Amino acid sequence: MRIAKPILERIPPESPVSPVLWFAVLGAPGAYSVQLGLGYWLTEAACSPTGGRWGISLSAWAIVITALAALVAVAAGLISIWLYRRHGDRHDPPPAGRVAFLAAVGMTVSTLFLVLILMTGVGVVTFRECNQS
Amino acid sequence: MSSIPRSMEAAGSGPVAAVERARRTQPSGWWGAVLLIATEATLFACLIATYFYLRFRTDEWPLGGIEKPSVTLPLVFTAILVATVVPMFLSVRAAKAGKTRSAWWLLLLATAVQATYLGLQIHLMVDDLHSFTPQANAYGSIYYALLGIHHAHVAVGLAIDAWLLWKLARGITNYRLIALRIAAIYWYFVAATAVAVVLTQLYPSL
Amino acid sequence: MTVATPPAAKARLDRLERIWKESPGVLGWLTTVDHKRIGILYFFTSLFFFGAGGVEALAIRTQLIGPDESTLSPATFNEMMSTHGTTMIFFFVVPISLGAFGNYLIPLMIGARDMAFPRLNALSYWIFLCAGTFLYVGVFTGNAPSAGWFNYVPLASKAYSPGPGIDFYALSLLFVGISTTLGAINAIVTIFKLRAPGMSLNRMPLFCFAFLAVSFALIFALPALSTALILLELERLLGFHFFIPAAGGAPILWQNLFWIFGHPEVYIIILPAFGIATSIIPTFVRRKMVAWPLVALAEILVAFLGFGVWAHHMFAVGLASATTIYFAAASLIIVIPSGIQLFSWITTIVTGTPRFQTPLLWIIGFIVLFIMGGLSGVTFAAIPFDQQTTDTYYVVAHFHYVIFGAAVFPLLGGMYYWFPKVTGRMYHEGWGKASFWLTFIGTNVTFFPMHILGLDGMPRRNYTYGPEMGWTGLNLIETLGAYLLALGLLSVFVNLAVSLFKGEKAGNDPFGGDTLEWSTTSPPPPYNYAVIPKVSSPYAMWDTEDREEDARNLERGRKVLEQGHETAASTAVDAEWDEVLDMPSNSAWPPLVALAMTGVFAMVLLQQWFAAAIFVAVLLCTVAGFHLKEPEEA
Amino acid sequence: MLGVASIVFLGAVAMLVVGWVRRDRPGLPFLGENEKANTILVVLFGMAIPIVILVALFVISDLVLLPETDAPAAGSTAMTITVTGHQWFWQVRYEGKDAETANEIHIPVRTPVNLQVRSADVIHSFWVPELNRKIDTIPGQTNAIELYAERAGVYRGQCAEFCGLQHAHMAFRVYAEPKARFEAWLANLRKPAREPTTPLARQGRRAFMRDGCAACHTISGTEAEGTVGPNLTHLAGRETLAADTIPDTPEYLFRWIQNPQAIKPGVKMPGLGLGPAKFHAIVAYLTGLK
Repeated sequence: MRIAKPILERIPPESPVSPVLWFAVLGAPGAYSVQLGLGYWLTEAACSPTGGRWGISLSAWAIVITALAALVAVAAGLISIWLYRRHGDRHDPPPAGRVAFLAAVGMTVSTLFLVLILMTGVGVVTFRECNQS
Repeated sequence: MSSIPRSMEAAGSGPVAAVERARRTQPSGWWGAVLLIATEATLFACLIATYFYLRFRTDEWPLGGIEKPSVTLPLVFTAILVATVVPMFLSVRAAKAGKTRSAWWLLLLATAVQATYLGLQIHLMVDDLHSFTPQANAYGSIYYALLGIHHAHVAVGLAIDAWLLWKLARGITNYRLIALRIAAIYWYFVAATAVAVVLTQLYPSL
Repeated sequence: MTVATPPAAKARLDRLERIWKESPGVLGWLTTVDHKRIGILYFFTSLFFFGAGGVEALAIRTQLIGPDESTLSPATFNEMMSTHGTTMIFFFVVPISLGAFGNYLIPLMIGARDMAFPRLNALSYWIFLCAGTFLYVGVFTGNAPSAGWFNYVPLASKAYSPGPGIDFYALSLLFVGISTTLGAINAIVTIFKLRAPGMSLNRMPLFCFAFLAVSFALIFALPALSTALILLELERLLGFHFFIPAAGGAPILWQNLFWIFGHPEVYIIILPAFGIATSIIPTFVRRKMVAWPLVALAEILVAFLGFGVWAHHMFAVGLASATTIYFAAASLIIVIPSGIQLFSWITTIVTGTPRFQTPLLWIIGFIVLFIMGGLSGVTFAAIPFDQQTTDTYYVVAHFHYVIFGAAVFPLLGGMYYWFPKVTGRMYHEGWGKASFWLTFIGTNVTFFPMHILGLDGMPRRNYTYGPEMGWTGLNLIETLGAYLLALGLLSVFVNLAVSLFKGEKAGNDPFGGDTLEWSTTSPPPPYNYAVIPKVSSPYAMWDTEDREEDARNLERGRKVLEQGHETAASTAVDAEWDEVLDMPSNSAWPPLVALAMTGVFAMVLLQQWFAAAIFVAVLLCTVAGFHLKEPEEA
Repeated sequence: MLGVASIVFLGAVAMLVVGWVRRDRPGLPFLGENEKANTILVVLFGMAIPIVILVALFVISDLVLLPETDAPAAGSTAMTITVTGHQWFWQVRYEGKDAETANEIHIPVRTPVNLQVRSADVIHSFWVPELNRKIDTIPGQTNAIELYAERAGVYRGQCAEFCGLQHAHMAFRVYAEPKARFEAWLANLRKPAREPTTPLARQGRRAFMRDGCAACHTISGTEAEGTVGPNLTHLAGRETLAADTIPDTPEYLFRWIQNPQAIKPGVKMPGLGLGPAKFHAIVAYLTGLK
């Protein structure tokens, strides 16, 4: 029976990756994905031959989904700002440097996806439902 | 916890368990398996999306007067498959704790039930084939395509089980423990897809 | 490090050399698991397909040189244009970027000794080779696909394409998809697990961010294509119904599935180019990238947003307006990450002190062509404009600017840039510059007039046009441009081929590069690095103290890992050293598995179901054989 | 759009030129070496300004302009035409008028027409660049656009979605005419085919009905009721043959029916090999179908 031989001293373990940080980074893209996925399938269902029977109001749904998605994006953005303020420079050694890096990423991503979520929402509400163009 | 192990050299329950405890993040094999499952899961998502896409093209579903699927048996079978998640989980836990023998027996139990599930499923599918064929229309096609691809995944899982049973009978190594963990993750995934597939297929009757 | 090696270090190097030695000769190449050798195999194989696709392109342009030409019959023309697209996308750009550049460079850049799964890596290559051969067996037996590279049904259905051409297409793409998926998984795990201790996410080279993004995109995009192809083959070979309306199918289903894959694929094609650009620019500009975190983010973001834009290929099929809006909005926003990168490149060049050597020239050419292609791309998000220009030569112009200009230019620049690293010799600078200008001018002469023709209404995929349309002059210019372009590309490869034998010795670091690969010898030894390198920034090669520490570690025998095929594995996010892995050595199983798979696909194509089942059994045996030998028994 | 694009392109190239001019000096012109300024530059040009431009483009093109290409609401137009794409010609039916032709569409000028497009086989795309957007013809689905011509004239259209061997030769013409002329044309189209007047033409008619042509083509008022090829009831009134491939003159018509594969390789119409005499007779018959 062979034994696994140690070769080097280990560095002490560091703080675990926080879920808050990952929410800051992934919250807005996640919210957008849900908006796109749900919106696409609602349109498919509402505009199908059976759609009339189900009585899906695309505009109403779009407003609700867009509002929720935008809320998530705003929250993720604010958390990113908070994290960025708390954790100094991105050139610091990990984990502080990595947190600052990901927080900077979170701020950018949240802004971008907020714009996208609102554009999509406004666009969908503007149009006549199921009309071809 | 104070040294970096040469983990691949670990053989026998004690050292394997020690390496497993010392490891701070998942091993490469685990990542590989998770990514493979991610891509397979996307494949199932695409197939299920296809099902509903076809469904939304028409007023009548199932198409062409095919009977709505019966609910009870498929749900019972799926429940059986999902139940094998428990022995798989326990098998991994036993192996991690250095109890290779109980891990082997738990794996065998899971394999036996999974094989039975596949047998029953194929029996059910043959029954269905008597009432409608995949060539009948788009409903039949997507129905059998979903089922067939799910069955293929179960069959691959059984092949992995067989290989592991053979390997683990000859003792445990770090490599085999990782393989067992991967097999368990794979079966969790297959169980999840089984639920997704069966709910999709029973959708007209629900 | 090679200068005046102390005896202790020399002994260690010799020992590593012995441990990592592979079988000599052809057998060594067949059984190799060394990521560098596999990268080289990928390189030459995909280059061969580039040649094939190029010949097809020239045939297409020759047919279109004037009105009512008859160099090619309509049938041959359609086969040429379908095979050209399929070859270039699936068998050239993706394999050469992920397979050749990614394979060779990712482990070097992150300070690892191989990919995470070396035998799987070999398997990816052999599957790719078999799949490409599979497609070209079809082409050479007169069964080339002829329904275009996106293969719309019902044109590709049995009723309208009865021959086996489409089956060759569908099965070879399914087949190569396996290779690409495995390659992508391998790249991700390598980047996650094998980064040198200390290389946390915020210290990883941008090149690796790009390849990480590509690999993730592939993992989630390819299943959509596979689904489409499986459904198509079930329909064609077994009489299922998915796409024929009479049996409840939907032709648009194919388009949805195909473009859910197809648009991310465009970014999959271009992202490696971004990665190469962000490697070359800092070296020649002699400064770090401006806005580094934004660039890293942008690379990931492009891949992510690429999944939300697929229906902009389908604005003319009569979708509901509400649906089109989702995709128009995303198609606009996806410009932003490209904008960030573009201005980061430009600002870096402006604020640095650039040396305009050949590799940087290609990158500047890339930037110019990418702006052109990007700007014409934005216009497709304006739905009314899209509905006019889609399926015209305007689209052809746009995507050649993007996937030839923007994606292939950095690949060529990268060939020059890493040529000294891979071969140990320098390319010829004068010829390098000349080849760039030839190719750059050729590209613009070929593709720019296509914008005008498209706006003038010339539809793509027409095998000919009438003299009364007024398209003759521009088409003639395009064809001449294509010949010039071919000459330019030829001069690149002649330069490199001659330099391989006659070039000056290059040394470890001829350009003052910024990433780790320049710290090892040229060509690198089989084990890449004698010492697991120390990393404390994304520009590891410019951290001189770290490199000096590596040299001291070699003398003292610290972090050398010389007890077998060993490499360090780290935690995924902050890259702390977690374990030491034993890597597999030479294996004959990968090519055997690939051959068995070829048997399965060939029998499915021939509809020999019993033989196919036998090959499945053989395949299972080879896969079992693949796993027979465990690392600890090595 | 072109203006904005040119500014972006030239601006970026100008910055590259600045980079070349200042290749030996680090830092920005005027601002010098200032990492913060560099990042701000990237955020400004790479994010902030593009977002403004893109949102503007979105509002203008996709919210304001897009409804102009909307499919017409049912019953909102005076007339409905159904166009069906075939490999490789266009079938044109005037709904409710019992009139059919091929590869040419006559419409009254300054009158919105509801155009319903369908496909008989694979996907084609109906496109008259000067009149409206593209609209794909999808099997199993009916799409609609509005066809509206402000000025009288002939507008060329063509298939824009790759549809097989002769995708290149699948064009058509739209004739926008003053109302009276259009009505006269339509009245003629609704009539059954003219009877042949010369012995040669009568002979041609017999050959047409007996020797295979009638299996694929319809000539209303006769026993020819094939639906594979275009309707030939008023063939002589058209200006082109084989989906705008060759002019509709007796010489071309003769060459065409004698050996269609030489003119449009792969076309579904076979050369029947009837010999020159019969072909001349058929040409005489067809040229009488005004």
